[in-house]
Amino acid sequence: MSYYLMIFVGAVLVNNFVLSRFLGCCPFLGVSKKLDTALGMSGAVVFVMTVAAAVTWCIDRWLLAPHGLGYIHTLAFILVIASLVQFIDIAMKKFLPPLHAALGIFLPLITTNCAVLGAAEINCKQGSGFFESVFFSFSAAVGFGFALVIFSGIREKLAHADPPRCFRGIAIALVTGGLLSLAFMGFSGLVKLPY
Amino acid sequence: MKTVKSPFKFKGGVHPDYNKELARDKAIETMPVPAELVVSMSQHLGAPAKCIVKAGDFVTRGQVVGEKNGFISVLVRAPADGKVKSVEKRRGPAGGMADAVVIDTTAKPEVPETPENPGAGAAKGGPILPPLDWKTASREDLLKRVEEAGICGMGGAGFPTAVKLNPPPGKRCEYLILNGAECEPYLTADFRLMLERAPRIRLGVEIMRKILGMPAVRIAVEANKPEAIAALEKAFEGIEGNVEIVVLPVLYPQGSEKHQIYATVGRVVPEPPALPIDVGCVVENVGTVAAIADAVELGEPLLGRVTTVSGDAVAEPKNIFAPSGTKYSDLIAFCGGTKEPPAKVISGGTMMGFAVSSTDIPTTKTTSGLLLLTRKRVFQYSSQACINCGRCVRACPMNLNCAEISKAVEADDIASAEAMHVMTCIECGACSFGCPAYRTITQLCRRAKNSIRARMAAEKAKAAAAAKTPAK
Amino acid sequence: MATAIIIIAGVGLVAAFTLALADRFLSVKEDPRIGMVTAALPGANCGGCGFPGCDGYARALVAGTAPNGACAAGGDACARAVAKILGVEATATERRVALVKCCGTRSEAIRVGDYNGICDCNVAAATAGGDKGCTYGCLGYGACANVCPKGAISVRDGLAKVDKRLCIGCGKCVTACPKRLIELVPASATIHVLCNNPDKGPNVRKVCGVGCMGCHLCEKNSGGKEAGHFTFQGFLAKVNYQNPPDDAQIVAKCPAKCMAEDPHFETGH
Amino acid sequence: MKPKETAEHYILSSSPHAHAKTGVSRIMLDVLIALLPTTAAGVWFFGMRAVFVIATCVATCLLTEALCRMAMRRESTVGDLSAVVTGLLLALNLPSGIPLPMAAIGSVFAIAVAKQVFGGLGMNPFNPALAARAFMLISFTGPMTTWLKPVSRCCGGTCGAAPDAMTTATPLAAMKTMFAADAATGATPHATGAIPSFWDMLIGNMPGCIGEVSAIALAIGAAYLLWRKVITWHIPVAFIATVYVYSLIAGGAPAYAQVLTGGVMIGACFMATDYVTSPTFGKGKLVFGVGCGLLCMLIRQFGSYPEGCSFAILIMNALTPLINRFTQPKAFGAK
Repeated sequence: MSYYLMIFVGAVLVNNFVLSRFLGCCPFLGVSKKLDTALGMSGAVVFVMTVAAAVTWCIDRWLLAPHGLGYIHTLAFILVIASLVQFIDIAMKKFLPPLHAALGIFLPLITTNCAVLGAAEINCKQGSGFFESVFFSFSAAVGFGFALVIFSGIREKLAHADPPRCFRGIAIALVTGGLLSLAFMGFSGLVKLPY
Repeated sequence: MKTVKSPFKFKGGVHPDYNKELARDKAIETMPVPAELVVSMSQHLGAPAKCIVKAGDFVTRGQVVGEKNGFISVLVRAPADGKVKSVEKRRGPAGGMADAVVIDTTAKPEVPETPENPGAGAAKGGPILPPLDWKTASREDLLKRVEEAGICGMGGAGFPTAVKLNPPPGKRCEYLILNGAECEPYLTADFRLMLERAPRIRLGVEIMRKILGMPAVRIAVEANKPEAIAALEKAFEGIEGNVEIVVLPVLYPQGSEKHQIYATVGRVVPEPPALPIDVGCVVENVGTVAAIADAVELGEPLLGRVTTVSGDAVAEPKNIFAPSGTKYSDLIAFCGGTKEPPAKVISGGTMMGFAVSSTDIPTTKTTSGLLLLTRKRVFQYSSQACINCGRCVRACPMNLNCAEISKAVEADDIASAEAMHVMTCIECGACSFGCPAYRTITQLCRRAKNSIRARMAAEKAKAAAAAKTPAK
Repeated sequence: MATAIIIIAGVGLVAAFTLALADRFLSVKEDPRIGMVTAALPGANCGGCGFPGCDGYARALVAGTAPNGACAAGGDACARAVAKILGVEATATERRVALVKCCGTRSEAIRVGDYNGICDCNVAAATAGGDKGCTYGCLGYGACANVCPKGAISVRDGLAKVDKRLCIGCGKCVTACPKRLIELVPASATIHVLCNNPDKGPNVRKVCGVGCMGCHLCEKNSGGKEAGHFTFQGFLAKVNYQNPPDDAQIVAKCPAKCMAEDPHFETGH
Repeated sequence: MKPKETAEHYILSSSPHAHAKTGVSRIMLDVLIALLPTTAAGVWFFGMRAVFVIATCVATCLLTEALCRMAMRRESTVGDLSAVVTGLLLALNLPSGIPLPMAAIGSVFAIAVAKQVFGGLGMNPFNPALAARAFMLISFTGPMTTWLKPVSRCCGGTCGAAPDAMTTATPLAAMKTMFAADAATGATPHATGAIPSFWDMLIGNMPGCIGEVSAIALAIGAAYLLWRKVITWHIPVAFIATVYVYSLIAGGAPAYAQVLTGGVMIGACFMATDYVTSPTFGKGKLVFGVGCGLLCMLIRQFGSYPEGCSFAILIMNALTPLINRFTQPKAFGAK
């Protein structure tokens, strides 16, 4: 139990995917203008990352590893994740229209979210078990969502700010992201785990 | 009858410099009719009255010059005899243009009274309307008299009193609240009125009680007017029924309708479009109540009111009973002119009054004060950034997030301002008053409200048009 | 090596096959014309048509609940393209641009006070009617410029000016102006009356050096009343845009100097 | 041509026409006045060295502010004193032994990166002084964690004397180990000399940042701010109470020591109460204070930095917009 708690705290606070590992910066900057969309994106990422972790774990363990093909897992994962997201998009539209209405527009964006691939890669490298992998990916996604939601709060505030012309838009968002990352460095050492 | 302390305190509020000492000891003086009166058709809230006289007509004191034009409207009577010079669009204190009848009061009638031109003769003396005995008169008669007398709320908004006193079916007035708070700085008109005409107010209360079906009465007075409280206590001695004088703590905006209701009976008026009557309350200004007494007992319609002329630029601050339509310049002249050039002229109090661009503007039934301030009393707004100190949100009596609203409006984000309930803003100005960045918070709220109202009106018009043309 | 290729190819094939199946059996039907119409619209999302963005208008067009040609930004070409997709006749639209009917600059119009507040015409107008003596004139606080989706309006010398080339005629400025002095006029019209004050001449002169006094000279110089180039509202001349005048002489001959030949302002974008 | 005006020419503005006449610069001046006691205490304990650090930070902040505004072609805001406050707060959060160029770099970071790029006072999401401190802590870890012992006053040290060059560990580092070694040793921490006596902690006779050592001086300043109604009680009380309760539960060093050492006092009274970066509403302020206290103690107990106060406040700064959003009170009469 406490092991899983450590994984969770580690993935959310200490080694936050966005603020510490700098993964998934594109949606972090792209979909953080409004809190509502940030929440939608977070939900979608948590969903996709958890499912993707399960699928990639299976691919790695049962397809690649037996044939000693660890070196092509990046290639395989990209393929699998991209198709998986597409499939989820289509299936969700058919079977869960309300959920699709809420998360739908974010799904295509996740296809290229390196955080999904990153989580799969880390799991692969750690050689962790199935539940551990899935839980880690879930935690990492929650961490991603946490950072995204905080960031969207700040950006909503920044929308009413008046930075110099050359800093408007993404520039000021990057500065803010940097400062946020600086603040999160305070968590370093909180959990002593490889994750 | 008893005097009680206000049992409920609302959140927020501010303590501006009241500066009431300038005029509080000046007894009400009746001003002679000025040479020219500018009688606006839009002295009240709602549709402006329809002007029924034309240039060259002679009018007598009390003659109807503007007819009620719709449900929420009030008729307008000539405050003095004279000849109509012209009927033209004039700027009101709030900047809006409205038809106004310009009356030359020095002109003597030249034409005899004819059937075509009734009332062209000189004032006949005697009452304008037949006096009524309120005890025997029916409720409908009394209500009709309030309407005929052209009475609207004299606290500032000018809501037609006859409409207010006639709650829609299904709604009952349980409390009649008399607003004698006068929380606006400088103004002492209501204070003088309560002090000098307390028996009139009692009579008005008795009439209004009859019209409203004997509700309980709460007379709300701020604690900084002990003389007025004493006068009211004396006048209301021996009145039967549930009548209380509620002494409110000195706090701006104690005179706001919603906050007065809360402070006196602890009820909360829901968001607009809810009205006080939805929580069983009717709030009337003490001036309105006295006007009702005059209209019923003396047959004297509402032709003038007490206006406080004050400020550090006025030679001699005064409380003046002047005919509605007196130009500000005449009022100032009656106070001995200015001793210093004013930098700002305000119609009303300093917290909610309107700055005017000229002293050529006439008083109306709602002009409670005229303030002339010198440059050292005037401050400049700036567009500095909000430092989020929270003074505005602590001061806001409506519990709004003024800081965020103002920032949203500045960024043209009216939708989020609306989500933050900007429509409930009462524009009391408490937020701007305390803002250390001198931000225009109240103005920004007003701007948001205006554009939301405009959008709502456009939507309504669109819906009406869509309803008219059946879908193909 | 071969295993790697086979496995990757296999995974790819399985994925492709699954997606193909999903697309075949799980897809949700949507009218393809919506996408086509959206593509044909300019995509400025200005809302000038009254719908939330171009996509909203496209959906309404396909559903048949909106008239074609409401898009002023796209103009004729757009209406024709949409009509082609929908298979209906296009209604011809003339390009219209906004015109600010006031020429009372700071040096010409009288100011009656020092306005101290937010830079917004609506608030300024609610503050004693604004600081301009003329109650019909442009306050110059840019409420129109704020709502313009194209940035075509800028305030110069206390007066809003429209860049004709940028204006798409969406009409947002028309409703934003508290003085209601912006009008959409045909882009081809060149002669305009830049005044909105219907008061009598002396009253107009009191507040502005370039206000229309209703002297009817423009009407006389353009061929008299029968020619029908002008209409009058009170003491204010108005160009009849159904039949606009084109003789530049009448501008020069206007004694009030309230007329102008193509007053549209070019921001040099 | 001169604009035409009428003879009657008044100022036109929308209501209200009255103002409390307390400006931003007055508030900043109040903060500066409130910081005087702790500044004096810092100079008393760390000597001229502290004066140099303070002077460097304040001067650099003012200069950066002026230059930034010039570069942005906006009106100067030097007069509102906010840059002075930032400079002073940053200096008070630095060890007295910090090389002056580093202090200057931190000051430039505080004003330029943490404040002016966002558009100046009021727009910055993070407290500039704290952002600069965090930046310096990560960039110049060595100098930022080298503490000089206070000048020994009892031995007749004068103001001009160089501070004791001996570097030492702060009580915080000692207390960190105490979390783990709790109750193992029977001796009280004071007796073992690991942390200073209660009295020394109260007046500030211990190693630490220039302005954070003297709890009494900070409390006087905070009382002044409360009396002037510049700050409300919510954040300081919630912050300090959380730290106290947490350390009671977690054990280790005495709870009062956790409160009196490190940046808790200055953080709770001066840094966390920064208007711009803290929540607007009372409820939100309480949440903010509790969050600061919790994060601060978590980092103190488990993190790799001995002091978590500035990081805790920075993280709560980031959460402030969300806290504001969810603690917004109900409008009067709203459903």
